[in-house]
Amino acid sequence: MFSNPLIYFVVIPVIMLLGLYLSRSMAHIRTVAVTGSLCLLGLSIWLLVDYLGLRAAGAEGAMLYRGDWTWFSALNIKLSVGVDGISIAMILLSSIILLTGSFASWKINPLPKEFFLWLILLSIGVFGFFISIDLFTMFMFYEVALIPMYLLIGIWGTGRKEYSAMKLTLMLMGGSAFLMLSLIGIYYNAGLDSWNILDIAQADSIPHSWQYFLFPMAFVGFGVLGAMFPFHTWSPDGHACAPTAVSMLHAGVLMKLGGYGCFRVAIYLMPFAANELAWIFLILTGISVVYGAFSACVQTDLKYINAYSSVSHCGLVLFAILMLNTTAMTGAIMQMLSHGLMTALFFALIGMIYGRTHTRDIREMGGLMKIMPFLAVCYVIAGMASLGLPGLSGFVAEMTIFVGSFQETALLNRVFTIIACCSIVITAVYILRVVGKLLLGPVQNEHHLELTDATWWERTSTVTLIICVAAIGCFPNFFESLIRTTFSADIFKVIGM
Amino acid sequence: MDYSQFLAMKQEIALLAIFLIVFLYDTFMPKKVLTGLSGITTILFAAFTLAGFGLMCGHTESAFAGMYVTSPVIATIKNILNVGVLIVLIQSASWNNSETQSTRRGEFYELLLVTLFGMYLMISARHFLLFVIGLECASLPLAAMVAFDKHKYESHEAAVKYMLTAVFSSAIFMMGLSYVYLLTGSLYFDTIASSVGCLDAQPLLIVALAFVIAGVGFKLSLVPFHLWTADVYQGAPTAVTSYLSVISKGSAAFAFMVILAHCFGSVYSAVWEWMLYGLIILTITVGNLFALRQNNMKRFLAFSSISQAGYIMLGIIGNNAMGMASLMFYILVYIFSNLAAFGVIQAIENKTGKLDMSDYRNLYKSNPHLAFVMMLAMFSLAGIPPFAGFFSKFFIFTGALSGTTSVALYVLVLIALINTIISLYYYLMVVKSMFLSTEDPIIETFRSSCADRIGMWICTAGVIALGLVSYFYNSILTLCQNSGLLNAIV
Amino acid sequence: MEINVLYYLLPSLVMFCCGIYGFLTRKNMIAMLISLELMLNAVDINFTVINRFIYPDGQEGMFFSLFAIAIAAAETAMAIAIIINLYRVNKNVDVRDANKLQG
Amino acid sequence: MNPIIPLLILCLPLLGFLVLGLLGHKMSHKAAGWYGVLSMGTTMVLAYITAATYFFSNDAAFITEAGNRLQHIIFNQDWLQFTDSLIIRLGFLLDPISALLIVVITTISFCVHLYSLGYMEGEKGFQRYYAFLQLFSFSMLGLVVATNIFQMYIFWELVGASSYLLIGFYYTRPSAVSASKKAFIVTRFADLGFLIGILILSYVTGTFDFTDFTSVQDGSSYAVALNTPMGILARFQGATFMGCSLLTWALVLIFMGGMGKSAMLPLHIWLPDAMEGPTPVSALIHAATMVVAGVYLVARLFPLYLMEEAALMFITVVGAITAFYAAVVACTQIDIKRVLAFSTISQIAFMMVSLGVARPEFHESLGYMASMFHLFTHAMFKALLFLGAGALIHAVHSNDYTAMGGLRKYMPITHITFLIGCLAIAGIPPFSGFFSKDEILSACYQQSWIWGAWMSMVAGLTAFYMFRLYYLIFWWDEPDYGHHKPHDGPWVMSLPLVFLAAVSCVAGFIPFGTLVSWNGVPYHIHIDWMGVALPSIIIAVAAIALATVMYRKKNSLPEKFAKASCGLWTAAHNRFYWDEIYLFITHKIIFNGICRPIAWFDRHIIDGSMNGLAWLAQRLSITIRPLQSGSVQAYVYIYLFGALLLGAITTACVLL
Repeated sequence: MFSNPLIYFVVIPVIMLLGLYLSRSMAHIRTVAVTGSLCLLGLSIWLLVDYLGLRAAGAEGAMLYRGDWTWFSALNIKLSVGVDGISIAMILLSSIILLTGSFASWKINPLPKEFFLWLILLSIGVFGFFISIDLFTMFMFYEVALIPMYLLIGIWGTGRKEYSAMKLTLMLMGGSAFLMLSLIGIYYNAGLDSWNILDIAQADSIPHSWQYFLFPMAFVGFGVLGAMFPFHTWSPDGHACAPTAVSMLHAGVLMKLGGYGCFRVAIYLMPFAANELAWIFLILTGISVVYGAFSACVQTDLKYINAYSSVSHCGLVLFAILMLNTTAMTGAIMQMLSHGLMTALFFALIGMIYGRTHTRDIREMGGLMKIMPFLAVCYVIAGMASLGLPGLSGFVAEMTIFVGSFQETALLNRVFTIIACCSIVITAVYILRVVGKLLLGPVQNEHHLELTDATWWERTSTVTLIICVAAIGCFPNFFESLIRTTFSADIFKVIGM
Repeated sequence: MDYSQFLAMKQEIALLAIFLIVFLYDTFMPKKVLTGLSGITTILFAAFTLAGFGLMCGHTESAFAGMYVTSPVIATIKNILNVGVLIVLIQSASWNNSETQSTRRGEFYELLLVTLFGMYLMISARHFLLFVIGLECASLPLAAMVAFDKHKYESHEAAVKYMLTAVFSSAIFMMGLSYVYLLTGSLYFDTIASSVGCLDAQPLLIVALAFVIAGVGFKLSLVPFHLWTADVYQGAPTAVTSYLSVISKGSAAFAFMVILAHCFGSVYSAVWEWMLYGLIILTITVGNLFALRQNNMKRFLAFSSISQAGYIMLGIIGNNAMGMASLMFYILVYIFSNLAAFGVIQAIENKTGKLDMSDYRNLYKSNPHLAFVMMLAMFSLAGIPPFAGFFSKFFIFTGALSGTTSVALYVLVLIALINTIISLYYYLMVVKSMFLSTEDPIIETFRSSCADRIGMWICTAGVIALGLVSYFYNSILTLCQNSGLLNAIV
Repeated sequence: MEINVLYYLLPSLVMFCCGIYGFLTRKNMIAMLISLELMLNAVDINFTVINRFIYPDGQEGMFFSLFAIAIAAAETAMAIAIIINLYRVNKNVDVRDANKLQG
Repeated sequence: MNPIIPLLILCLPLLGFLVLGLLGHKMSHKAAGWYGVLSMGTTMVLAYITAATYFFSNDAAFITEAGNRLQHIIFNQDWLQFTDSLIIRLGFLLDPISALLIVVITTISFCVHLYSLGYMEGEKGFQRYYAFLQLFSFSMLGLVVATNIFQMYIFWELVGASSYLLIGFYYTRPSAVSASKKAFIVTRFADLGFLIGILILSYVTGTFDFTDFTSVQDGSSYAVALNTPMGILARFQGATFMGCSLLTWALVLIFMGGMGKSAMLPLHIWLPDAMEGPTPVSALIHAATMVVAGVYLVARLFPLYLMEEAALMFITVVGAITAFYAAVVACTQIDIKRVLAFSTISQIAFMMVSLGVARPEFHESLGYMASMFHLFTHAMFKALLFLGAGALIHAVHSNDYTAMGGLRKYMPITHITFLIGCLAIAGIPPFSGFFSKDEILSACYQQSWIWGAWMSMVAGLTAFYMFRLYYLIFWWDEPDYGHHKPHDGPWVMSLPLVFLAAVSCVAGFIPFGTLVSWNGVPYHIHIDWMGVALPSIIIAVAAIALATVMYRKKNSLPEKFAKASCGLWTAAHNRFYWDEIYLFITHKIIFNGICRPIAWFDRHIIDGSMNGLAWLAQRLSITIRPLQSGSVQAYVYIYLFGALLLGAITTACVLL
């Protein structure tokens, strides 16, 4: 079991939990958190390199690094792991954000130990989810990732944190209620006595009548986490109240669980229904894209703006997935990566600004460029990434999605592609609005003049993220080919892609 | 008469032996050594529990012309209950050793053992006469236990309510039985099962079945037969409440399953599937809705246990081996989770007398370990992984849907799942008051007694390990799939 | 006139219903207990009659009645004890006063 | 050709941006400025080498035996693969217009870099300014050498962003911030059209590459992609949308992108505001280079446009209206940079019209060549005018001509060079503007006399408003300048002025037709003196004379004129209220009519319904509370009722 590298994505966080439990001082806690996340990052980079090496050497199979360990033998539930290009991209994203998140919560207060305990527990869920290919374990990890949010927001959050934490938890659990039913339905109706995604997809044996029933539930279930309209309202409140690292991890990684799940479970396993019912969700996600963007235009709280922008961007992910073609899906995955990094960057910066000014209301701030140039420049870069400036990650992802979506000839797809394209303008509006009000112009509040610029750990956090954002933006082909390794597998021929 | 048949009743006899020892000890030993009673009982019971595990690999035996049956599955459910009782015993030790209990210590143990004996009979009975005896044996002493807090008015009121409704319920139950007898001419489960198959769904049978379900549903506190639950749980001493909520409920659930699946298995889809369908929805929803606004922890857990009963019933409605195994597993997990919660409540109540959720505010600051155990219990009850509650919920749903293509059952499970959101809300309310509050804690820092801590450790270990370690569920399912009972069902 | 089984079962049902009625309407707990006895006795009659008239081969109904009588006695004893307990605190046996626990 | 030099042309500015952006704050102003100038200077030299090689080397890759110029891809690197055929590549396409443009861009950019050394001296953020200039130059160069339409789009966006950064350079000034925002958003909106156009085009043709769209086939003419011109048309046939063919839609939408960047009506509103940026930036971006990107885009896809009469017609109409509108507005502006801005809009509209009227059947698409010619000359003299305006502003610290007057005495170099610029734009021979404008006018006349007359009138207006500006600045009445008399800038500012003035004097004599033509076939310009040139000279001279009468000396004529115009003057002064219309649409309709309601809807309806569910549960919980009344008899009643109901309902269900 321990010869499989993937297992260590769960083992390392577990060791980190132990380490944290034994920690006695802030220094210990930081050491554990940073060392652990560095190990995870190193491991994921190694995995990336090794994976590409294996593929280059002609490794076949939809997933590599497969491992199966029977868990509940009676139900044939297994601890099955395996990764393809998409999972690797997501794992890489998660470890980067975990690392930067650890830096961003360098001075977390109160209860630092507990904070990191929950954060790491959350990351166990995230990593576990991405390496699993067994529906049950996947779902289990999915829920493991959800619940620490309640405490993380509730204890360390700001504002109406109790309300928001509760709303977020309940809505996400609501999604997972649908999801659980759908998973059980998939298991029984596939008739394979297997929870393994690959087996089920390969057999494609779920009766069509059942797919009509199970697909929407699975999609909605994951869609809630992916902030699909109209199930997105947890997102603004939740993000607004969450502490920095949690917002980063949640918007950066957790929301990606939704998109990934929609792709890996709903569409992968039930291609027939996906084809038949995609239009419903296309409409919903198309609305998400524009709706989130429009809503963001009038918000005054920085985190609300970003949360609505996440609704818009994550809507684009689901939107692209539903196009059911390779290009759009590649774009969706790139968008997940891109949005994950850039939104984490945003939230990190907002947290840092908030930590200094103690307000997130853009009407009360202004001219921060003069006061904290480093953070301000980073914010502008994040904004540029968000509005799709070439050279940063947002552009490649969005363009891949648009080009991919436009290859679908149905009128509905066309119309919604064009509507989704409109989001690039609206995004520009709200990003520039914030940049203009917050960073540029004269200094609004005299007291802000005494504030300081970023500290070294904050710089580490933001610079790492910016480098990643720029790397994707400048060398998209590398990531594109990584993701493409997935679609070249046989399994997609079954789906008809 | 062949007296060797009594040998089939090994667990019952051993239990009676313990009862006798406790009784004799309590009666004849000098006053000053009576404080050791709790220790002795617990140790004896622990030994008995351990020994009970040996029976799980036995084979099916019956006695008294088939009125009594024992099998590995039955031994298993009894062992599960034993474990629960053992924890209850450990947790009640400090309460029992307190000054107020000094004169009644023995009675508590004696009554408790007798009710457990009654539950054994309920589980093993394959004839309604034995079943009724077991039922009454399990409920009458409980009334006395509920009334145990002599100085508290609530205790008496709770006992009165319990008593009156229990007797009423058993009257209804027996009325139902008399109609079953009228229709089938026998009170043997086997005979009833075979005759009911030819009866079709007559109105009289349906009414009789409704009465039988009402009677057992009373013990399980299914809505609308549940109304006594909250009052009694609140009024009874906490040790009794925890006993009532897990052991009594667990045994009734299993017995209920035997009656429905075995006796009335042939009218499953015609009659009781739909009865249960409605009851489950009502039970889960109403229990949840009431739990939403409770402040008293015991009352809160009473309503939570009502809705949990609804989930347990999902194991029956599927009418298959997996449902049966899931039900047993659910009971096991439920015992651990609920007792963890009750352990904390009891520890706090013994030290401070505080019972309200609002008193628990910022408990994490003053008593982090208690708060942590409570949180685990709440998460487990709510079905959050990686705690055992998640697995039991998942398996109970899997069980309910196993082998079915009925969309109605999927809808039922969906309703149950949506209800988990409501339940998550109120479980999180407890967590919220313990962790999220920033005001100063009301409950001061204290050190709970050794026994309390052992109890909580056991529960915590169970809550974490029962799900993650697949051995438990696997072995239960294997047992169920091999059991004779199942053959009757399928 | 032939004595049909219904001639027994219907009165017993009436008795049962009377018991229920009494239970629901009496305010005195002792009276409620008496009503409960009425219900239990109706059950006993049912079992005996069914055994005697419909299934005369076995003895199950008779035995059940016997046990039920014993159980009823135990229940009454238990109930009386508890009611007396309550009486000590409340100084009456009015069921309407026993509703402090609610909600 | 060795790819190193073209690669360096792109990389040097990028490197400059990175170095100045990341390390700039550690450098002194001087070091940063000179680094920028040198970097750009080198780039310029390399660009000259490249262009010279292309035009004059007679390499078979660039020119056929018959003297037809070819498109040549120097390098083309895969950047992002969408599908098997749709691949974004980053490359370097060398053909007449790209070679022309890299020369223009690097020249102007170098001038601006040099000029800024003086103009921006001592400004806070000097290094940042140079970093942005470098970024802009990189993006603009990348745009013009694009080998495929998506590369163009990429750099198109980058150009927009760097323009945003430069307009908002004085970021503490609210007006600059809002101007930069406006510029970005308006062009973004236009880019949306561009993007959709690209999507349509690429979907149908399955390619992004320009060479696939427009390649030289038989040496005599450009042919459209995919074997035959008809091939692509056939694919579009049948697929219509709202009455127009897909090709029309694609081309019009792509042109929409051009309208945004080139500030065509109605997307012109950002350009006048963009003058909030430092004046050299206006010279570089908003006069000479970026704003002609739209023209370049149309020129680049010209063979495609040729297939759609409707699209060309659309371009012509838009261009003609814009040209007139901008010229009228320019006559009434007070801010000298705004006058120049509107003049830029008008001149670019000239180029657009010229492209719109170009047809192979008229003189081998004379309009195309004329447009490119005008692009070139206009870049030079408009940059000159802007830099001159910059020198004036630098001297008097105001943008308004009301603060100027009589400056000819104080700033002789600026005066002379500015005058040359004005003569050039007014179309007086032998200055460069005359030649290029003449070609445009004759192209218009060839299409239809209506266009010709219309554009001649606009040319007249041009001469009028430029000389109005000239007189108001350098003659008119002299205000009180106080102790610090205005004076010419330092040599770094004057040198570019002189250089550009020199170019403006001689550029008209370049045999442009032999270098640039729509299909690469060389072609000789001849000026139709009697038909076109002479009338237009007469019109220009008359307009100048009118301006002289009105503005040479301080008098009340202009005021009377304005009063007599029955509101026309005020309307023109207020730019015909376009900004107000936009403000109304964006604020009242989009912001208050869409965004706010959506946000409200989200908080109250969507979120409200989620909260409503919670409320409902709580409400239900309270509603059913009486069930738990505490009375045993009530409990039992419910129990009994429940049991009977359970039986009854089941019986009913089973039996019915």
